[in-house]
Amino acid sequence: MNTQSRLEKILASGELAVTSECGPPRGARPEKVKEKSALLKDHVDGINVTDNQTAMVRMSSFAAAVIIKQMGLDPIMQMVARDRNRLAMQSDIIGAYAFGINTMLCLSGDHAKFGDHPMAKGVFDIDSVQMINMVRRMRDDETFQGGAKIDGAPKMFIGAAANPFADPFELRVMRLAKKIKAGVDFIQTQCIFNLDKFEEWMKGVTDRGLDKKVHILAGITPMKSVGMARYMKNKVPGMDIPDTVIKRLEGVSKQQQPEEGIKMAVESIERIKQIKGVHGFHIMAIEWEEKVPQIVEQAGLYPRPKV
Amino acid sequence: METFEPEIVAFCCHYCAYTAADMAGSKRISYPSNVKIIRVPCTGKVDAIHLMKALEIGADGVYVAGCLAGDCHFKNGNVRAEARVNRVKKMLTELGWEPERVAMVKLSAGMGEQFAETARKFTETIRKLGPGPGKRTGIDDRAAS
Amino acid sequence: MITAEQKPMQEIIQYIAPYSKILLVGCNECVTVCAAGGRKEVGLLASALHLNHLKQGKTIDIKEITLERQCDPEYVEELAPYIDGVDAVVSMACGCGVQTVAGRYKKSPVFPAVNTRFMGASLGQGVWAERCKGCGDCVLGITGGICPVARCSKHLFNGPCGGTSNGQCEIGPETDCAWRLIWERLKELGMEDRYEDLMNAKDWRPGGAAGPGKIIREDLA
Amino acid sequence: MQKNNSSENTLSCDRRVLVIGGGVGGIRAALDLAESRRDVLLIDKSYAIGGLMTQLDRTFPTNNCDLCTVSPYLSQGARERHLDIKPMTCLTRLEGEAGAFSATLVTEPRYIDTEKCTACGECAKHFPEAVRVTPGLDPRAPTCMRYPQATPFAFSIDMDKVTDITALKKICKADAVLENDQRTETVIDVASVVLAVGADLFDPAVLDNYGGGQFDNVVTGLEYERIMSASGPFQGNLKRNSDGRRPKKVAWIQCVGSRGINKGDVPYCSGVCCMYALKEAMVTKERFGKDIETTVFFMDMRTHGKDYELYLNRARDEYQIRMVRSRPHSIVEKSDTKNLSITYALEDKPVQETEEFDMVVLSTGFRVGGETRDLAEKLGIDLNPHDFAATDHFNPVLTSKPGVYVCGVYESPKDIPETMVQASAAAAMAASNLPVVSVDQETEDLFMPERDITGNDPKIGVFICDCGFEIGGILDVDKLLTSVMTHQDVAVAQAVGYGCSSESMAKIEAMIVENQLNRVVIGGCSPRTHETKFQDLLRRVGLNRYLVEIVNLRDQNTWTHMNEPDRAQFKAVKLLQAGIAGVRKNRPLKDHTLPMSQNALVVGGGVTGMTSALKLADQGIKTYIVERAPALGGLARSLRKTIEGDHVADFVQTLVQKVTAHDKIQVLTRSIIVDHTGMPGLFKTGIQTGLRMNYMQIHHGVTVLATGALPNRPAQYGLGTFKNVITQLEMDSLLEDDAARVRSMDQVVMIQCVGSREKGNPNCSRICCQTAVKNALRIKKISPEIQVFVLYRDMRTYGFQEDYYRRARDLGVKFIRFSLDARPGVVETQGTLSVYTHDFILDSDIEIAADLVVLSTGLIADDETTEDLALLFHLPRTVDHYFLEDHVKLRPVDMAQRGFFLAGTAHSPKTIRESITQAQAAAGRAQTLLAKKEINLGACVAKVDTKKCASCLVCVRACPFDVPFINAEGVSQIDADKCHGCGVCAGDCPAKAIQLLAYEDDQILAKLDGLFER
Repeated sequence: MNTQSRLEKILASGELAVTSECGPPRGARPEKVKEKSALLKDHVDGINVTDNQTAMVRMSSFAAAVIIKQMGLDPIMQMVARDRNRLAMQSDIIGAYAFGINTMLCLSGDHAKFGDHPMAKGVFDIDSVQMINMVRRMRDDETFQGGAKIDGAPKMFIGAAANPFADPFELRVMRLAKKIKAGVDFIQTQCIFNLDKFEEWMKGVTDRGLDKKVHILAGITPMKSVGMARYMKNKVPGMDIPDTVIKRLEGVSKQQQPEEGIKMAVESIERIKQIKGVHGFHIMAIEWEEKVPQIVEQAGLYPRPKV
Repeated sequence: METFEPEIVAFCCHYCAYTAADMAGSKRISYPSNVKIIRVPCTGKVDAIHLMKALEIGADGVYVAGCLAGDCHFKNGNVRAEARVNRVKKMLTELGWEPERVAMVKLSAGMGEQFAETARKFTETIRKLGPGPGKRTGIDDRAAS
Repeated sequence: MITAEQKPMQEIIQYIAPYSKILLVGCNECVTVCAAGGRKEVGLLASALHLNHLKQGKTIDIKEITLERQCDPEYVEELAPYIDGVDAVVSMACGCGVQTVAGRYKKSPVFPAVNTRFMGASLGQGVWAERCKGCGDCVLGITGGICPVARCSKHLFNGPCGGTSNGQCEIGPETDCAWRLIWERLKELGMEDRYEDLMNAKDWRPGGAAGPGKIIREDLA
Repeated sequence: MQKNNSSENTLSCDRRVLVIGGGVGGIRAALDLAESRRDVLLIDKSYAIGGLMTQLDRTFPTNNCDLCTVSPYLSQGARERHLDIKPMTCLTRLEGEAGAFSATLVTEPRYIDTEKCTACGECAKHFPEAVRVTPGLDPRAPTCMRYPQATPFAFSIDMDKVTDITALKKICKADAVLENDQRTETVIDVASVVLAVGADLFDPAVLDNYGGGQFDNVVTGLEYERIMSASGPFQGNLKRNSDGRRPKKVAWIQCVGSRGINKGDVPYCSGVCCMYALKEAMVTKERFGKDIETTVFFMDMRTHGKDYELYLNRARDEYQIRMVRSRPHSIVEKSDTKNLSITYALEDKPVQETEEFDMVVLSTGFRVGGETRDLAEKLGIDLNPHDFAATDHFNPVLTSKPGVYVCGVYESPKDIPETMVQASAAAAMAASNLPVVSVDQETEDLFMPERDITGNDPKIGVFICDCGFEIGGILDVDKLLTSVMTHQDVAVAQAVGYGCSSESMAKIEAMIVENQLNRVVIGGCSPRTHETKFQDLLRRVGLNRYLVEIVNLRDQNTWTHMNEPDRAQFKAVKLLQAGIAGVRKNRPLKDHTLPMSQNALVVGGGVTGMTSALKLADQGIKTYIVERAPALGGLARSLRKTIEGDHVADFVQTLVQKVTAHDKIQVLTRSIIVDHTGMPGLFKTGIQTGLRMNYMQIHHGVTVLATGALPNRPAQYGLGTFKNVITQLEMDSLLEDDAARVRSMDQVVMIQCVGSREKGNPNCSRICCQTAVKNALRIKKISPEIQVFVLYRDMRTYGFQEDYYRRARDLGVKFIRFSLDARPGVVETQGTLSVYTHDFILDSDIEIAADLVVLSTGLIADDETTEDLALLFHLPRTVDHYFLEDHVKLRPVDMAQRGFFLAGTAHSPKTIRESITQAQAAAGRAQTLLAKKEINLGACVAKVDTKKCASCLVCVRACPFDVPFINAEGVSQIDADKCHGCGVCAGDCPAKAIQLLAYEDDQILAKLDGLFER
């Protein structure tokens, strides 16, 4: 055991872990963070706090994570390479750890072009792999990236994202390997709709024995409507949504679509549970956090084990 | 006030448009005498600067007349010319001048009637726009550059 | 090659509004090749400025000259005979050229007429694409000859992000994913295994992080 | 057919072709021969060459001024080094045989030394009676030469009328009068003879009912031409002979002396009168006032030439020319007004009408004159019943005597384009008896060495043509000259009349020399047609040919702004200013040349293509025939008999055998053209050939387009629905294959103009009337009992086809006219066909039961093929998809795109005989180009200023022909011999390092400056 992370403990116990996420508000409204995370209470082992997701300015993930931590819950602080150089990253990591935040996720970040500040200069001083490596060395070697010793090193449980669906597909397992090499502890995948392709990727992962070196949490997103499915298929980069998903949603009335979406999410979890190497689920109910407990319960992942 | 008689320059390619203009003549089809032709071997020779200079020194409108699409004697000179005309249109827009003062038309050698029709239409367009850059101010002591 | 694009006409017009005698200076190097500030563009801009002034009912005297290279003082010296006769200089060179001119002729205001864009390569007639960021520490040797700094929208050093779709970058289908290209190239070269080598965080000092770059060749200087 | 005495030919280098007759046909034939490097002697009995055409005011269908269109050819005549011209000369004897004739020529005394005569006109001024006058009604032309552009440029004296020879000699400053000039006889060796003697015009004086030549205001078509002509008796004003008033109401009477059986009439159709009457009527309205009423009395309106139907429609619809279908009975002159009343009957009205006109024009046609008959006898050639030269049925330029060829009207009545075609064909045939003069025997001695003008300030001469009334009638030339003189560097400004006439050219040359001019501006017609001519003028006086600028004052000014003379004047000033400003910047340039490919490509393997190919191959030219079909033969394969009764199949068979056996011909069937590059003289054409569609590339210098046309088959009158409704083409076969079936019929109805002369295909298909007559006669031959009805709109049996038409009528074939607004109908009831139509003579609707309805469906252009080829070769087409030749009048086989020649039905519908003629003509014209051996690429090429070049590659990428490259010095290089001269590179070069010579930026900008100079 490297860290105090609740997620690490669950995973170490061999139980399937469950995480979800909470997008911070676009304003100084701590109550919003509280409302959202309260919905997830008891049903998840960690709450991802996104970092200016889709390149829209939001409350910093550091601040929102602190609020969640102060509620007694377990935030997973996300950090993107887009907005900070290595100095800012490291100071925030120390700061967060000082508030008891012990789990984080290292990401490249969506390109600023899509956000509300397309004119912004992306920092990209280091990339997500280099970030993983930096955080690991801060923890294990107790040194800053520049080489100096840290007095009071942050012991972060380090996560990263993986998108099994982006291409080139053959690179996707290798990229995972690279992140493992850099020192990642757990992986949350992109939302999985194309289960066949995910299985193929997982086979690549297990064939190389990578599932032994990292915990993989499968990304699950319930579709609210067929419109959302279409939007994700056509507009969100790196998404793989088979036509069968859209057809199935089209097959039911508009009122029934949310329920059908949840049903589909639960079915996915059931199927993914059978896949070797999957150690948990990351449920991203986008602006629909209230449904997470229902999915967790219906998927037989409730109650959460105590660690 | 006198009616405004625009002065128009037409750069015509030897093989198509210039021949079409001759054809209009031999058929005695009249078109406004405002249009004066400068012959070029191919409209691909017509540079953006020729159009700009024409406007600068007194033309109220300038057009480039080449072969029909796909019929250019030199393969694609007319396509190049059209691109340059479009660039000049853009520049004129940026400068606050009417982009309609320049135009590209495409004619085959036999299209005498169409040549005349084009000349008439373009002259009318320019007549409506009024005097061009070189005419507005009546500056004549401008130093040559 | 340094690429540039002409500035919006109104910006140039604003710059020169107070002046009536302009020296318009082109450059026969990069900006000629990228059709932004060569002899031809100098002529066009001069004509455009005349058209603008005619609209205002004013006159403007423009002297056109195109230097072999505006970023070399010896060539810039060729402007000396004309400089006293003008109120302002408009340079159609890249930023390097503008500054060389401005540095030499301190009494004349010097205005840029082009926006310097990037170091690029020609993809064919009229198309240029960014190829180098001048990072000062070239990695092309290990990335199959495709630069992740200049060509990946996020300057990623360790492979493609999750936004790639159909082999294109998430910023748009007109941009190739640099890492897809690198990967394909490495495969062609039989160097796939190199991909899993971790590339460490880059030292940005040679590329400008250490302040304005300067090269001094002692054998030549 | 012709003997080829090659062994003897090599011995006689001075053996040449004798062309008899200096009209346009003779000139064309002589020029073709000379251009293809054969020595030729052109003789004409008159004192100047030019023939009939030079007397015409304008020619249809372009309504151009004739003098302007023909004059380039005439002065070309004086220039060609292989061509000698002997006016006032006749042939008196011809002995020997083809390839080795001996011709005896007699030249009448001119009493003027043509070398010395400057045509100053002093002699004519003082002794008008002794100088030969213009024929026709002309009492005294403005100059006493036959027309202003006379060749040779000299007077001639009628010695019988000279009273005081000493005075005459004294008046001649040039000492050109040869008092003791003698009639001379010469004997020359001749390989072949081309007869281009034309024909006389019918003299209507014999027609008492039309005034017997006594009425002042009744004139012939030619006299009317002279009246309108700028060089005519009224200086181009339309006036009545009786009182000099402008007529308000003019009538034309067609077929005067033609198509008749009356006293003095000839039975054939003269073929040109309908068109010239329409032209005269249109020009009358155009030039002398829209208010002039014009009426044409006609029997059948015969506008069967290419696009002539459109001309007819324009005459009727746009010019409101009234057409009356009637042959007037008589003309009576009013004694007081000298007006004329015409009495005529309309076909559907029983009573005669009488109408008064100010002036009547008799459209008289062609006659063979007595002199021509004598000449034929001397030559020993057979004549046809009408005294025209009898010719081969499949090859109209062959007379009965080997080595003697005929072209133009003397073969049969025809218009100028057809004459031009036949002239080129006759020349091509005549050339086959001769060896080609090799290039190295020639020297470039035509032009003076060039004067070096470097460092000289521009000294410009401006010469303005009045072009008769074409320019001078609209513009005030004197005012123009005054304004021109104010311009800097202009040293001379002069009016030069017809600038392109030899007289004016000589004058310009003299002024250039005298004033040491180094730049010239010509204000005249289009540089497209006349630039070369004036460039040559400069070369003759030692100036580089690029130092001239042609200002288009006619085609693009006076012709289009004729109704706004003030504006035309203003525009002329501007255009001249531009010309002067431009020429000031012109520099001497060097032309570039390349050796030419001596191969020919013939596209299309029908009769036309095969004929052309044979003609070319016989001259040693490697010829490729590319044919889309699996076999040669084309449309003629489905044709059985000609109107003359010849079997087409036998003819085609022989032709195919000859072509296939010829070692210089490569036949490529099942082949299509897929790509094409290069330039005239050096083409590269890619084809896919054979069943496997293998690709091959042909290198050739010339291309003959002989792609033919398609038989039309519109779904009209039950064609395709009713079994017994067939086309004439099917009838042709039926007549050959199933005479028994034909014999069993009682009534056959033919319908003309099916799918022609109406919307969708407005032109006449030309061949159908003669086809219908042919087939009607064949039916009658099978059984005279069969009733044949021909429903027609106008019977267009032009020329000698009229004989067959008359024979058909004599045999009882019924010709019933219909009009488009009452067109016939065909119905089938219980298997029986009936045809309904309106009979104008009976003025009632009639019904004819028919065993067979035969539709004259004619031809339509092969749109798909001509479109494909037009795209590949960049060739223009007519609106109805035939290829469009360079000049419909004077260059009917040349395409505007040099190196392309057009023949057969790809040009327009025509008979097999006419196609063959055009095929030979195309081959002949192609040879004139190949004979040049090298291509002059001109000087209009891109030039790189290497000091400015930024090596940016823009030119390399922009060039449509991949010519520029970056050379070892690291700068762009554009090889002049590869550059096509489009200037795209110059337009794109961001460093302004490339200039297109002759169109440099400073030249274009100077022209702009000139335009806006105030």
